[in-house]
Amino acid sequence: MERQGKVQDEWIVGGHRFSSRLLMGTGKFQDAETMVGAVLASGAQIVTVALRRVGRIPQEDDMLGPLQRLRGITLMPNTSGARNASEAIRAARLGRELSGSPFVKVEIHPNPHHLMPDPIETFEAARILAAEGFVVMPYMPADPVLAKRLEDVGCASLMPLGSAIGSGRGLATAEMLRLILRDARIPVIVDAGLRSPSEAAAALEMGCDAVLVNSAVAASGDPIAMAAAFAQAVGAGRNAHRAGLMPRGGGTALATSPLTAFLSVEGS
Amino acid sequence: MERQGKVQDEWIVGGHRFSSRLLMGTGKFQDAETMVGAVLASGAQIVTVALRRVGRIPQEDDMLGPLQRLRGITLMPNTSGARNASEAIRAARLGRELSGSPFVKVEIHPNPHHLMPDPIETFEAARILAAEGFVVMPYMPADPVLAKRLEDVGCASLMPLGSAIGSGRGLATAEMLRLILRDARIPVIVDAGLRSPSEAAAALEMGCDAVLVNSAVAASGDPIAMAAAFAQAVGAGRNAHRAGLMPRGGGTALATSPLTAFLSVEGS
Amino acid sequence: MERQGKVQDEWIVGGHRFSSRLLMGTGKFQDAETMVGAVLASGAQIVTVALRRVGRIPQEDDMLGPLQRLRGITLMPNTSGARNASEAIRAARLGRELSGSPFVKVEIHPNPHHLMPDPIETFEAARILAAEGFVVMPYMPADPVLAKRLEDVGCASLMPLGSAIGSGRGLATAEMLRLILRDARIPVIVDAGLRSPSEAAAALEMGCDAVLVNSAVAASGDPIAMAAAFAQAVGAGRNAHRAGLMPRGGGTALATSPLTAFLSVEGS
Amino acid sequence: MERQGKVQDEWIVGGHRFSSRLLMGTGKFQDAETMVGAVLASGAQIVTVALRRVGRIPQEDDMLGPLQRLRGITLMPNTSGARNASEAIRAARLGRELSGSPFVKVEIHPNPHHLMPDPIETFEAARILAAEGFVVMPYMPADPVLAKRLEDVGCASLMPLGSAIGSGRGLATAEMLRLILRDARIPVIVDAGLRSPSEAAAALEMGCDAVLVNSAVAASGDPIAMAAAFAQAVGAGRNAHRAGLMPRGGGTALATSPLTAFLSVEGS
Amino acid sequence: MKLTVNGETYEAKQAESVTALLEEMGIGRRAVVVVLNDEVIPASSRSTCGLREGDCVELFRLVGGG
Amino acid sequence: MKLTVNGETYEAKQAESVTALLEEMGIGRRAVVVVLNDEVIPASSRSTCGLREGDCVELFRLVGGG
Amino acid sequence: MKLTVNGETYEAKQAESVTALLEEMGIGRRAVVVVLNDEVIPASSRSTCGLREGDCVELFRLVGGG
Amino acid sequence: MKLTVNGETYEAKQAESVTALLEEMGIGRRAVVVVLNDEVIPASSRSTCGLREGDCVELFRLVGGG
Repeated sequence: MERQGKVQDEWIVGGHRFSSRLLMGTGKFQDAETMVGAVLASGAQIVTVALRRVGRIPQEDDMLGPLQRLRGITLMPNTSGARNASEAIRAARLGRELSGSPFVKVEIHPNPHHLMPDPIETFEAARILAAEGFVVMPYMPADPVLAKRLEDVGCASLMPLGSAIGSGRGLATAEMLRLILRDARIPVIVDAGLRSPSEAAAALEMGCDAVLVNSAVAASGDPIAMAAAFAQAVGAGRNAHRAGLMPRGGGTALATSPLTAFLSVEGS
Repeated sequence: MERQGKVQDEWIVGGHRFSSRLLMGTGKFQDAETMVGAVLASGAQIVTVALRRVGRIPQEDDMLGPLQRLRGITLMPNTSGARNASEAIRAARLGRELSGSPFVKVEIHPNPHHLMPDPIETFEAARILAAEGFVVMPYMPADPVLAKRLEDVGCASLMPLGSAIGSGRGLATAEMLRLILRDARIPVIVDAGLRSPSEAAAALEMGCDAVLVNSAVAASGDPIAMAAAFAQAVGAGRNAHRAGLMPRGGGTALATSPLTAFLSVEGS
Repeated sequence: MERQGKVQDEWIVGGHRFSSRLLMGTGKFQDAETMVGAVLASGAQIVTVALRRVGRIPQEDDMLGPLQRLRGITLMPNTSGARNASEAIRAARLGRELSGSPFVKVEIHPNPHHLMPDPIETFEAARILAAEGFVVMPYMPADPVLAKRLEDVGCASLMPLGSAIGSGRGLATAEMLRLILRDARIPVIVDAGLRSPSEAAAALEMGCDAVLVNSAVAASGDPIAMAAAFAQAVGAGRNAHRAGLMPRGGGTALATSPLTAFLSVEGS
Repeated sequence: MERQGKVQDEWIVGGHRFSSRLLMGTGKFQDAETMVGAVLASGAQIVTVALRRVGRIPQEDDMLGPLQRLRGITLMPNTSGARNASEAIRAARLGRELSGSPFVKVEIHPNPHHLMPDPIETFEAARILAAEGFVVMPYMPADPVLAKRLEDVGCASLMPLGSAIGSGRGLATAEMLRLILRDARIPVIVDAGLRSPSEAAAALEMGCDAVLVNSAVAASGDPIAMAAAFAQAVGAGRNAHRAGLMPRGGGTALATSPLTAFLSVEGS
Repeated sequence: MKLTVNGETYEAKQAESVTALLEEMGIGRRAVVVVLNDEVIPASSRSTCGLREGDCVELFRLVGGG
Repeated sequence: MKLTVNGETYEAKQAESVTALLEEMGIGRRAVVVVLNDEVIPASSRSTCGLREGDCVELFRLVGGG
Repeated sequence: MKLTVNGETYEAKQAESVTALLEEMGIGRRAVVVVLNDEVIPASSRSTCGLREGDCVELFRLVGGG
Repeated sequence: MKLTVNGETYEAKQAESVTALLEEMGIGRRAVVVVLNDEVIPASSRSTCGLREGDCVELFRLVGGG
């Protein structure tokens, strides 16, 4: 058991070093100010953004300008909207051009109903983008074999889903996440499905390296306060993982008080 | 939705005001130093202790001396070892004599195998002790009707179990806790069964006022670090509750990125 | 492991012998014909009924007449509507007068919102009714200590809830049911909360002696077919319990096919 | 809601019509007699077998001889032991030669530790074998997008796992199974992970067309009785699905007895 | 004759016995239990059990319940 | 002098007061509560509270508990 | 000059360079990536990169996403 | 005659046909599939299909599996 000390508890992805274990998405926020406030409150160092065609009459305000002026933030463009590997590859290249960041969240979900990732197209896109030098972060089903194959073709991390995007069903895939964690030699980040800080803490407790949240913050009652709560919870979960949870009871109760206390004699 | 601000987020039990929402037990620790370190790291303001007959040759070191010298700690003697109401009442009175504290954790579990509380004896003891002026904190099954009756006879809080003592099975009683929370007008504290900070956070998120842990800290790999992790998690859970979790998805995925981003024209 | 054979797999409650392990409630049915059809399809031998004041102008059809004409059905009046022990005792006596049956389902739930049973009043009523010679079947919270106490005062069975009445949340109380089962020397019947035949099967698999359902049948799309499905499921669960489920995997996969089959040589 | 009647409740896979919704594996049985007894007791019409090299001194008794003499059984060789698509294709062809059956269970799991299927190799093998005219039944992760792609390349059914092979953790993948079921136009069969008849019933209740079990029967205390219990449970689950489960309660209890019965006047 | 039946005032026309009251109320054939001034009247005593001005009668029957 | 201390027989040498008994037992400094013949003796009365042959003394203290 | 911009016909008034087109469209200051006939035009070449009748221009920018 | 059978060297005594080899190996009656130099030999051709020095034979059968 390593003891927390002066040494920073950092993690490394694609050769980049981070101390925050909370990644933030920037979608669905009411306005840029709230989004930036939430990102700041979260302490996130990696922040996802999406790519979109510019309209003739640009109508939304520039949400990302303020974000890009923040220090210490690594942008990670995603490939959302791509329905196959070639669209995702194109999006990744454009995203790099715009963000100047080598990070890409490969995200290919052909079915708008459930937004579940396509394992085959994701694998293909990840393979090609990794070879091109991207820091590839694939959003993926919680599939242990696919995880190993993505690692083998050079992905920088694995981003299995906890449950369907935006569903808020938490760590429904926990059993599979455990299998992924056992064999992974690259960071594992739970992406999608988390609704509450306690679920984020649970992901870290079981050994995940980080979590990525968006809806859970943006659609909460108070996004800035919720971002801070997630940051706290991620810290709690990580610290608990390092400290080592107590062994799981085998169904048997164990008294915390000396049970015979009231009647028996101490020292007899 | 109240906004967290300068105003302290305090809670009141039996007329006493507390800011920490983590209560700590002091059993099962390896030594007094670790126990005191964990209590300090937890930030707990209410700390449970047990009553025991003194042996002729006192052999354990004085675990509680250092604890009683800490400032801002309210001791809460428990009645563990009592198998019925009259034993519990006697233990409560002796505990008050020793601790000088009006707080008592009424704990009556006749079966050493599972340590589940006896609802009938607990009710009887709580009724009498409340009438005697104790600040009665009953450890109880997660039983909504019993909860209301304990409130009606003057208990200061309700301490339903999350799962069996020392079992580490978490919030197995969540459904019943929700029913208790809906009607309670006194604080609800989850006592027993928690294994991990994420479970403590979940209890706060669902609206519990506090949690009490002991085994989860004392039997962890690093009790002091784990106590701190629980404190963080309780804060995260409480803040999330105040901020308001996002609504639970009705099983439908909701994109966080503009889904048509890659192909469609903005503003069209 | 006992082997199913010619010997009937019967169970005994209050000295009465039954072969069906499915008890049926008769509330909420659309009409008497459907209710009787469902009871017949269920194979139930114990059927609950409720007590009600007769109005001046009786308007509902006589739902129970046809039921009472069926052979091999034991009526079990309940005490629903009673809010304390004395009301329940009165209802029990009237129910016996009407039904001629010594069976009584003691059911005391003061809160119309959640209908959870009152442990203290239930205990009191059960104690008195058992002493009067009733076959007392208490609807109760899944509380292991209360269970033992109800057994000690002479109840004929225990009827802990799976989850709140009518909630259809299944065996939410499974952990507590296991503690009850371990110590009980009288039959344990899961009452309330079951929604599907699979949940009924699971109750029998874990060692419960029987289940009681009502809403799950009456509020289903086809009550008669659903009653038959519950009967099948209860049989399946009971037979599985007797056959002995396979040990739970310790998280490790075990191949069912000879894994080296394709490449290795048999017998080498 | 269709009403069960004279009409057989059959299902069709690859143009073949079956009435039993329980598929059985034949691995891990103690002896051929028990295996055949279990297959008979299960009523299974589709039975999986594995391929193995013959040793110089054949030592096990001929387990499959008796099986092949049974009437009405369709053999389905699996490709277990194959670590990639080409090995699986070879195994499938040899299996067809030996069994004379067009059915093949495509099963590619490169990791002997967890035996989870490889989505990419499984897809490739399934595509080629379907084109060769096999009735392809792929064992697969519970991945909704992969499911749709396997359907698109001509698979006859989908066989998502409930949980890891031999783990007995039941329907851990329920959320993903629901997404698969919503879109599938070919039968969905839960394969792997089931431990108890109640879990099999739950799979049918949620709309799965069938389940495949092996360990749960072979490693039970009494395989023949357990096979019969699974058959009962599958029937119960299917009938419940057709009858239509009651709506899930919104957390609110609903009385089954007329709540005001005891005090109020009927008809007033 | 004024009675209280199931908590409400009831003007009985010719209810000199319990049996007569039940018939008058049209519930003769249905299985009911009769409580007269808090005492259960066995079915066998109904025809001989007379009613007096101001008596309090309660009638219960079984209905569907879970 | 023969006492019963915490359920066991105890031969006190010079325990004419509760305070003396505690000192003899070596638990003088530790926080204990004293129950003499089922009655709690306040700390302030310990030095003046005498003991008699056959008295039943119980001593409790606080320990770690959850 | 007729162009296709983001899939739609666009009549450019004086868009002899990419920079001029962006200004005309009012998106000069915002961070966009320009794809001309399927080829990305680096920001540094925008002012020198001319446009011709029928050219196909695509413009992308970053927005909030998860 | 030296063959490779299921990956191991095998000295066949009189295995001039596949059928003879199977008999020699004592697996005549059991349902096996024969792969000769990576090619499946249909059951009907086994008696006429000869074997040559160095041939690679693989024999498979069905066993219990899930």
